[in-house]
Parts: sequence; structure tokens; C-alpha cells
Amino acid sequence: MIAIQHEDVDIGRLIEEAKQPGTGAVVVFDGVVRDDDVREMELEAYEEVALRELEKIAEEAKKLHTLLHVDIVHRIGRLSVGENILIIVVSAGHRPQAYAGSRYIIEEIKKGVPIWKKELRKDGDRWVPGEHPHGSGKPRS
Amino acid sequence: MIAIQHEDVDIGRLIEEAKQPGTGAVVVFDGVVRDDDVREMELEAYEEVALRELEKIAEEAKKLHTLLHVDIVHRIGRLSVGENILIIVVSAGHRPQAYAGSRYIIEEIKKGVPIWKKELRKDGDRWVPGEHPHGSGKPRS
Amino acid sequence: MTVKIRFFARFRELLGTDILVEKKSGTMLATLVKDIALEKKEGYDAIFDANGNFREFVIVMRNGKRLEPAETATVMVADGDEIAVFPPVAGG
Amino acid sequence: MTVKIRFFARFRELLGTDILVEKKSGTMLATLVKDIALEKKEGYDAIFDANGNFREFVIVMRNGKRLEPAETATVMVADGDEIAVFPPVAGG
Repeated sequence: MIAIQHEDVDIGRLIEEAKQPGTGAVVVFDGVVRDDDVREMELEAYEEVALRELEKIAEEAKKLHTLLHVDIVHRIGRLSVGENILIIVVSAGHRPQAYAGSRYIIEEIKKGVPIWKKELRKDGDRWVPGEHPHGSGKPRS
Repeated sequence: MIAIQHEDVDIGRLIEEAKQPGTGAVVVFDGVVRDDDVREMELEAYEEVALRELEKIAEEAKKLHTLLHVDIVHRIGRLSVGENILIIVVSAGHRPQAYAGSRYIIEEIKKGVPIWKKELRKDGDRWVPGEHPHGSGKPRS
Repeated sequence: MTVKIRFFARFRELLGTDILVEKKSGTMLATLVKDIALEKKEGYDAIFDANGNFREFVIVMRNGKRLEPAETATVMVADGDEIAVFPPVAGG
Repeated sequence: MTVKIRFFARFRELLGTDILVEKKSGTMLATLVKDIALEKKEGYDAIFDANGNFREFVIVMRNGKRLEPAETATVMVADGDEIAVFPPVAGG
């Protein structure tokens, strides 16, 4: 599944469904709201474009890293410390592809998918700046 | 948890428990019985030594990659295609450490933990040779 | 003709979003966004520099396709267009 | 004195495991393993080369600590020792 949604997802179930014929390795990345003086996080997406970008990234990752299955679930809305923000599940025949494919997906998401995070902090709210330097952080469309 | 056991484990629960204070990323590696003409896999361990090695690897990984939590569950006994063989769950503040720590653990396990796999194949049974070249594949103790 | 403008993140907080604008055809995209942004100085300053150009980090999309900064001054909006204006992304 | 020998994987299939051996003290580790392995030619050949040395890939542990191949010829086993002999590992 490729989704942008408010609801959390059952990672155990996604792992089972990722086990396509030929699977020898499943890698899961789970990005979590970190408690750097943050109470909650508010996430916002340009949903139609973000979903399209996630679908593209999943297809690219499959081709580039010979993945058998890809799930990407990016949550939006209000999330508390410890809650899942982004879940990526990939399967492959062997572990090098699974790790590389998983990493590829998260890095591409950070670079170019129109989603934003606002930290609701003890000392005031703050929009999280993109990780990517000036001139990047732009959807590739 | 660090364990060598017959039973499967609830990965979703391990992920939740891995979310120590400061966690921003959880990475899961799940090694699965692959259907290369294999019906089942039979796994065997030198249990006391293997468990001690897994505990050492977990401690090393924590130090080297600033991990907040590590689970390693290696299953033994008879496993069917698609079943989990090895589950590694790590958490860290940030994703580079989580990916690197997870990868470190699987590579160290492949190198030096006394566990063996026999494939029960359509064309006969076969002990899986270690991945590591001649002279490696030896516990470090 | 009617054009929809969507601001996101900080820009949304400053200027609102899903703003429907009635314009004469022939309006340039940058002009359209500027007119809306001018309604609130802080919003305008967040998006445009002192010369009235989009700030370098600002991303502009028309119907889901990104435009180069130079294009925004020369592209005319059309009836039914959706224009999105947002700061660098920070998902994941 | 009593020593326990544990073979694993292919060696276990050929020779069994958890074998308790009664020996005079002063027995060298390599000698002890050789005596047991000699009970089945296929098992012996899997572990020892034509010169009667451990094959290069064979791993030997005494009480959970790995021994270098050279040590196996000079280390004496002691009462209660657990000796493990196994092929390269393939877990994960």
C-alpha cells in the first residue's frame, strides 16, 4: 500500500503481506516522533502530489534495487511523541537490495515529497526545516 | 530481547518496545525462508555460545552506532518457506545510525555466530555453506 | 476565469489556502500569487523578496507540476488551474 | 575423567553429538576428537585431512572458546571439558 493517511497501520501485517514469492529479506523503516522537547507534531501534505510522488519513488526503488514489494505509509495530522510518522516496508530476495531499497525510499521522500512537519514544542511551535540544502527539497515533477 | 528460540515473535510489539526515549527511527530486518526450490529449512545452533555471541554483537552495535535498543531473535528448528528466521529490531535517534546498526548486526551474525541451516529441497537436502570465505565463519570467542 | 491557490505549511498559516480567485484571462502566474499575498504583509514577505521575485527556496506548482522561478513570470494561468505555493518539504 | 564432545550440523549428522568420553588425563584434544571420529570413516574424513590434521575450515571450541588449529594438538583436555567441533557457520 502507498498511502497518506491519519490512521496508524499494522506493521506486522504489512511484513506478512510483503513476503512475495522469492522473498529472503524484509526491511522496515519506521520514523517516529522524537521527544526533543516536542509535545506533539502536526503534519500536513499536498496530498494528491505527495501520493503521486510516493508512488513514483516506490516504482523507482523496485526497479533500481530489485525489490519484490514496497509499502509506504506517511501519516498526517496530529501525532504524539513515539507515534509512527512514516512506515516503509520493502522485500527483496537478498538483504543488500532490501537495505539499499529502503534507504533509497526514505532519502527520496526527504528530498522531494510535499509534506511538512510542525513541532508543537514546550517553548513554542516550529516548522521543521527541510533536511535538504538550499535549492533542494523540491518535488521532481 | 536477545534469543534463540523455536517460536516466532510479534514484530509489531518489538517495535513498540524499541521506542525508548529519544527514538526517531526504528529499523527492522526480517530474514525469511526463501523458496529457491526449498520446501523447508532446518536450523541448528550451538545455543549457549550463539546466544553469548548475539549478546556481544548487540552491545557492540549499541556502542558503535549509538543505538537506543536492540532485539535479536534467531529461530531454530523446522521452518517453512516465508517463515521468519531472524528478526533484528533496532532504534536510534536518527535514521543513519538505525540503518547502519541494523546492517552491522546482520553482517556480524553471518560472520561468526554458530548457527547452521539445512535446506530440505525438492532435489535433496543441503547444508547451506557459510557466506563468508574460507577462514572466516568462525566465532570470535 | 477561476483559479485556485493553495498555500502550504507556514505560507498557509500566513495566507490561508484553497483560495478561489476570479481573474481576467491573460494574468501571469506570479502576478496572481502576488495579488493574493499582498493581503498580508508577513505572508508576502515570506514568499517574495524585495524585488518582488519569488524567494529562491519557494516552490511553485501549476496543476501538480513544478515551475522554474523564471517561468512564473511568463506563464499565464488558465481557467480551472490549481496553483500551489510552498516552502521546502520536510516529510519523512 | 569425562569429556563431552559436541558436533554440529553435517558433523553431527555423521558422528552424533553430546558424546561423553572417559579418558585418562593427559589426552590431547586433537587425539580425543580423532578417536571418536574414527568410528565412522565419512565423519573422520569430513573433519581431518590426509595428514590427520583438522581441515582448515573446521572450528574447534573448548568450553565455548575457540582454539587455533595449532593449539588443538598441544592442549590437554580436563575433566568436565566440553569440546565442540563444527563447520563454518551459516546463520542469519
